[in-house]
Amino acid sequence: MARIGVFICHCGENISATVDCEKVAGTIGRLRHVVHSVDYKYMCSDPGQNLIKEAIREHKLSGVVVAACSPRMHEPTFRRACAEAGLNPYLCEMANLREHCSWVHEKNDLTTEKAIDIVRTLVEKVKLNAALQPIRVPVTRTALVIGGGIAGIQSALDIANTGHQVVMVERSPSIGGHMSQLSETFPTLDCSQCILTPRMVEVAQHPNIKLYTYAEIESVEGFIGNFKVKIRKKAKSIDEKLCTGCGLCTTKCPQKKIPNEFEQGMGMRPAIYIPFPQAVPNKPVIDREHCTYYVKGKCKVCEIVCPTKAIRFDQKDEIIEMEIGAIVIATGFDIKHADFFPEYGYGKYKDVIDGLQFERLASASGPTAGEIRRPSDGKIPENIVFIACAGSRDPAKGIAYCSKICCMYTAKHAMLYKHKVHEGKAYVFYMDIRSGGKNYDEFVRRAIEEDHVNYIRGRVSTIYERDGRLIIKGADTLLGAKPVEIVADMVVLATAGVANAGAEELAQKLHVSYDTYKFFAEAHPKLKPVETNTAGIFLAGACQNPKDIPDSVSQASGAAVKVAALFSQSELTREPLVAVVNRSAPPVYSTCVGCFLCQSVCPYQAIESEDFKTRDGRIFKTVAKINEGLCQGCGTCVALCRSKSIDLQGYSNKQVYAEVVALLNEY
Amino acid sequence: MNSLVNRAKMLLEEKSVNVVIGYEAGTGGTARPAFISESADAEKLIYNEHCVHNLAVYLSKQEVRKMGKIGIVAALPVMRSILMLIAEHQVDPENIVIMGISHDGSLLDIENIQVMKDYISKSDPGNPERYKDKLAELNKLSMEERFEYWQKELSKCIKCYACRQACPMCYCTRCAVEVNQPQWISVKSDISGNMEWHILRAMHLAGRCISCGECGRACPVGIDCHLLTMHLSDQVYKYFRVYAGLSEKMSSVLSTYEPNDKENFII
Amino acid sequence: METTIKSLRKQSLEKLYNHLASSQKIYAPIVTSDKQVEFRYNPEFRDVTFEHIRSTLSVKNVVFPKIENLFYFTNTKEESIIKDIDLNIIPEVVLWGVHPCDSAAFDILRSIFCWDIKDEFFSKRLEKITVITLSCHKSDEFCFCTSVNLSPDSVKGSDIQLSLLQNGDYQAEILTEKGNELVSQVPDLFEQPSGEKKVIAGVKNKFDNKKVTSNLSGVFEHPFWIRNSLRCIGCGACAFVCPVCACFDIQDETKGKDGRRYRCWDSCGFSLFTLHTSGHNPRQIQSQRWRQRIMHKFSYMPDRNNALGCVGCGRCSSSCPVDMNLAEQLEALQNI
Amino acid sequence: MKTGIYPGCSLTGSARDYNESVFALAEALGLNFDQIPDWNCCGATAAHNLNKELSIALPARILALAEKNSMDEIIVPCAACYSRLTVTQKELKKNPELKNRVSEILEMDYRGTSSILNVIEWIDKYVMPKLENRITKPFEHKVACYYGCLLVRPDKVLNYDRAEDPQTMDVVMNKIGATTVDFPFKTECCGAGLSISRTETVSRLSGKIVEDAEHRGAEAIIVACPMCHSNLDMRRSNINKYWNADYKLPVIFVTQAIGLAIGLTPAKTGLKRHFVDVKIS
Amino acid sequence: MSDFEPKVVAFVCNWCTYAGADLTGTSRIKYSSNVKIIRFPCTGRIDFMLLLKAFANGADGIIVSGCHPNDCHYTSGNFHAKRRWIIFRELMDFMGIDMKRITFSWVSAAEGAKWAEVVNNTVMRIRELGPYKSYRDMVNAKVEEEVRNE
Repeated sequence: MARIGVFICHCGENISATVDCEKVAGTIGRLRHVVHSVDYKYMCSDPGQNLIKEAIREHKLSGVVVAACSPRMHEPTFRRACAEAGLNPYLCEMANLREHCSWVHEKNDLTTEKAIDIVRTLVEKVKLNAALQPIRVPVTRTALVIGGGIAGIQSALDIANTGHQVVMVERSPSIGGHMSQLSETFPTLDCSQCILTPRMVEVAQHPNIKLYTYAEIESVEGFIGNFKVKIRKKAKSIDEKLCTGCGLCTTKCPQKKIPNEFEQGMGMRPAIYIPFPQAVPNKPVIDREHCTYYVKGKCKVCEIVCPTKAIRFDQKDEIIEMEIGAIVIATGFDIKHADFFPEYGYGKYKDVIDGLQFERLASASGPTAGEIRRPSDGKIPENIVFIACAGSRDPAKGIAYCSKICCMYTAKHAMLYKHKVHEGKAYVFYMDIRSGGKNYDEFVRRAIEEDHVNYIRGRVSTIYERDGRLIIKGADTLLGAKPVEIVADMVVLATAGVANAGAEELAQKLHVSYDTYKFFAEAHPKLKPVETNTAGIFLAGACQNPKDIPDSVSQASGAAVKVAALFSQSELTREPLVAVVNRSAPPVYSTCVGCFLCQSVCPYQAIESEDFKTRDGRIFKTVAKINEGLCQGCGTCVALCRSKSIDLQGYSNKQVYAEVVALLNEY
Repeated sequence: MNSLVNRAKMLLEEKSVNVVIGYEAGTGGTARPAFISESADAEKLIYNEHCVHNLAVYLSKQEVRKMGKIGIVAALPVMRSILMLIAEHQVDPENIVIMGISHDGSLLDIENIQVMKDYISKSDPGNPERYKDKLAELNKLSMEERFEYWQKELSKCIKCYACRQACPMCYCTRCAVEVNQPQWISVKSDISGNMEWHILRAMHLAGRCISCGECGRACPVGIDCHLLTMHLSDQVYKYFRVYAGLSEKMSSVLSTYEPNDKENFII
Repeated sequence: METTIKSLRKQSLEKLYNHLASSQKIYAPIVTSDKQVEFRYNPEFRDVTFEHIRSTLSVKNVVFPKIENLFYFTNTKEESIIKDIDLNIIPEVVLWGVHPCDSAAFDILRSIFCWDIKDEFFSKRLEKITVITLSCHKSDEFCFCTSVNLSPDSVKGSDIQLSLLQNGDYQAEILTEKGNELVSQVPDLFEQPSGEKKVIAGVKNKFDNKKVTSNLSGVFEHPFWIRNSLRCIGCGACAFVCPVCACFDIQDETKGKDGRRYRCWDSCGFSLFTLHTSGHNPRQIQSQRWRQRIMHKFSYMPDRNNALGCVGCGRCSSSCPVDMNLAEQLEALQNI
Repeated sequence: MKTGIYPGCSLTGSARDYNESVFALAEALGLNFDQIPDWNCCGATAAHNLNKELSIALPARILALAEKNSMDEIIVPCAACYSRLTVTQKELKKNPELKNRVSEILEMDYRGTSSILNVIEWIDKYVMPKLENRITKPFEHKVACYYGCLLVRPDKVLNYDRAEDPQTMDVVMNKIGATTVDFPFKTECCGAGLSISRTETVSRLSGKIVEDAEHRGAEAIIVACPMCHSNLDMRRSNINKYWNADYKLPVIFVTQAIGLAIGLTPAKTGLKRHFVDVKIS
Repeated sequence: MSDFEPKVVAFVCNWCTYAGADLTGTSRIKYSSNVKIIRFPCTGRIDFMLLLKAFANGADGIIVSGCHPNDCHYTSGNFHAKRRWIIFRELMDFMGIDMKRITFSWVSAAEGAKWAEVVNNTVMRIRELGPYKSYRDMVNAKVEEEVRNE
């Protein structure tokens, strides 16, 4: 038999000014199962809370309704109070008499009647409340960081520095990502590698970080705090323990004509190679696609020259399994390549290049040792044209968004060019200049005013070559869309930043959602920009959308804090307000009939399946099962379930039904 | 229909199925579902205009499941039901052999699900012509008149649940009306209880009903309850451009969404 | 009392009907727009049918309504106050044009509702009815009254039985005091018998129910049940249209502090019917429920109520969505 | 498989040379097709500025006629006609109401079943396969392929070749032995219909095209559109006057070039009708 | 119908509309007291049967309100709800149940004023429509033979 205690709060005058609290307490006191009903000035005050605690003990209350302010305000307060008095906190409900009644209505009988209705409704609900226990999920305090770019590096270091273990997986032979390719960085023009390489080394040497380069994610199972991850360590064909990274093999390799990825194809590399001088780890890998031995079956020069006999032609891919508590995705972005713009002749004219290629040209460690020389004939361009929004903000080309970083790096490129080629002319075709950010607009102004970069507001219709020079046809919209034609020696396209190849596949492995452009989707555009929909998986850097370095780094640290918070306890406790699929004695086991439509409504992949087997092991029934580690308690599955086999703790069918009836009937 | 009989014989003899679900002659020249497990009895099988029952309803019965491999005589509605049952994990395609019947009553050669889908794709997935007039007629009425109509119709309902039992998609082992905590639908068959039952049924079939019309035919007191689900089939197509039972992979309309689903009533 | 035979001219029939209809509730069959034969209270005489073979539903609802309120209650803080139903407000009803099979069902229902303690709701309703039967001059392939000790013109449970005569007039057999009392209200409508012959439908005898009953005792585990029930989809149509089926469910219904307890029709065909709270179900599959249905009517009842639980009206078979033909199966059971 | 041909006005008038080359080629290679009987104007570029229904109905009638004569496909050598017919077919496909309306207007039923081939598509499908060891005089010249606009635009509708830097005609020319120059003016505007109203503009625009082609050492400009041809060939004198230059390079229909390659005489392929003398052969 | 006080039940999600209604309170915006709120975690949780139950128990009007599209705390609950209501309304209309009596709205946690507006407009509309008698009559309709104490 339920024994309900009801506590009506005056909230000073806030409620009692319009609601007759004594009357409410009196009327409610006459309800069945209500053994105690009082009103008081400040329920949330210590004496108020004590009132509740004493009543719980004295009247052996099985449920409590506090009629006061919004539960969004004080539900935790009163539930704690109940707990302290030995009543399960989930047996306490709040009736919202302030925000939803006294503050929004005039003082009259109707208002008091409404107050009574509200309280009665909660009384009927609380009778059906269950004593719930918080959900405890063990947490493996090891983080997985996918991607070794600046974002990944930042997250990894931050997490590692909180004393937790980190596993970093990088697809290419070295960490560093796009940032390691950059020459100088806006708006300060400090050398990218100079600021990055120390961080890379730190990662390699950090006691809490285990680094896997030339490795990819094979599969991810499980849920927050309890992921089971398989990593494929691709065969580097060398024994890393023996290899000293002397690099002799790379100089002796006869196959030297492979376009260098790091140089964006503007240089060549051997088949056994170290991507770039400051690579971490600084040890070579054999590119089996191009290695003469793997292609033709003989060569092995590297093996012969290797002083430490570290070459391993027979090495196999290795699958490493590990337990992971949280995952940070930092797989970064890519830029739109290839003959995306026939009208710009990219790929057709050597001297039409993209932004990253220009970075390499401008980089002291690049193919031209930092001199701006055009690819076709090595000539220093007298005229150079930069085209911003090459693909971005262009729905016709399928990329409707702004790539965000191009305005800034184009300004930087123009500046770098002017610094290196003083008498040269630099033109920039742009739609708008988007230079929001600390010292960003000043930077652009500098390019225009001090370095006299010629900014032309308009788009380029076509580029073609004539007599070894490039003709750029465009419009100048600030001069009444007058057609302009520029003869240049080189064109740099600020091509759109796009999602990394394989992002979609990875997203599916991780069960996180992604947007139409294949960028990873955040859990909430404003308030959860770092979280994904899947608990325990976080985002860092440009894998979410194109970002510059500062943005990537700060988000990376944000992700790291989320992970650290999760790792701050060995167990994670969650509100038990989750869905449950009913279970009953054999032969029924559950009234769930296993249609699994709930699986497709669940935003959190929280619905798994459970088999029931006969003695001989034959599966005769498969029903849904909620993973309470993943369920967030939205209850959409509950409303969908035809056989009413799923219910939501805290908002059970019985409870909400009782509320509807109680709200509309006399008791 | 010899080809059907022979096919059944063959399947049973070579033990590729343990039972064939088809039709046999019923009382007074009608037809009725039949379960044939002996090749000798295959002769009983018939197919004619009386063979209207949606045999897919039997596939999810536990005693039928126990029989193992099943051959089933399947006209269009049965085929579509089977696709839905596969989509909703109620039937293992490995366990059934489909003896397809074309619209002209001849035996189809359905060696796999794909073939069946291709056949289905050739037909109009909308509500059968014979129901359209009645639907249109009701849609013409005023709201009050419709309310009147359904109250009158549903007052006849005796809650025998023939509509539910005859429906292949009503395979739940426990129906929501059998839940008594809370008692969503009152047990007695008064108008409001009946109304609630038929609303529940229609909603649960929204986007899943393949418009075979069995529920209405099964009703002993002649309530056109199939109009409810069929109306929703029309609506589902109108809003979401989907028809049920065209693929074994589809997830039902109410368990999926498009961010740009169009509505005109939410303020 | 011993039966008196009178004859009624066609015109007088209408007079009789209108006389009754004007003075009290009369429950008579009509044909609805969608070709269903339904019993209605006080319909116009011109709408009343004399040609129907069987109404969709039986008339058992007059004595055993599909919803019967048992009592009302109010929950106060301290106690629940129960308010009984005043049975005296149950009105007198004349049943008109009921066929002999349906009228025969009343006795059988009595044997169920009053076999130990008298069910006051049922018996009150029963004493309030006067039954004017109409013997059958038509039948169809579903009829089998003759196989269950009845006939198209049997007079069981009837107060006055009307039968069509070859000249189109009707013969009236006044069978009970109730009947007599009714006749005495309009004596001059009833004339001396004309000697015309009655038109009575033929109903083929399909099985020997004694044989069936004795066979049933031995076939509980027989594969017959599975084989012959696979087709059954487990709806409750047969039970709800049956004039004899008397299974009911009892429910409480509360709104706020007030509520009522009622009983309503139920069917042994439903899997829920025997489902235990534990999840165990003694009649788990349809074959067991089908067996129960036949056993109950043709084995348990003869033995417990010394009456068959069936009047051969054929409704269960005609209304079955999958043509579970009862007579056909009983025939099979007779030769099992 | 029955193939029809829709010549349209140009091929029976200003572009007879083109027409002759097409038929000559067909005859030489034993390809046959029937002219659509009772064909009418395609509405060309003018109609759709005036009246949408008209601009759809005109081509629709042509297509309906083709269907009526059970032609599974029709060759449309004129790029303008090709564009109109294709646009119409697409339009009616996605707009059933209009389709019914059009059928009413035409008093013929239109189904949209016959497929439309532009001249290059026709060449790819029928001519190329037959060229095996028919090429007696490989067309070994440096040429600039000029596509103009109507053959490739609007690309969403035609989705034939890529609108920027198309390739199909180059491929054909390479096959018959020509070397194609990298020609940025492939799809630049030639001035089109302004040819009548504003000859100046045409001279200017077409002039640039001719100039660049010549500059790149092309010996001829290859076209597949009567309009382009008339602007670059017929208007050559105006061009030269406008730029006070003396551009001599001829403008040749792709079909003519192929004709020559398989040894047809210049006369037979209509080359004699050109305004700019075609010295190469 | 001057003294008719409509009974309106509001089914709202916890994160947007419930919070929005809180804001209405903290901003002291007055609205009609005929509406009483039942709190759900998400509009996706709201079972269509509950709406019928509300009518059956004497509600004259109903409000269903949650987060704007894309703002759902659970990312997609409101999208699923939207589909459910699209279908539900069509069914109700087909059966002659008056959808003018149900207001569907998106009210965010920031739209305190909008909440007051939604409530007042709904109450005003229901006042015009009057009590939902026809539905109540259906609920109270009894079977011919049924005997009741009334």
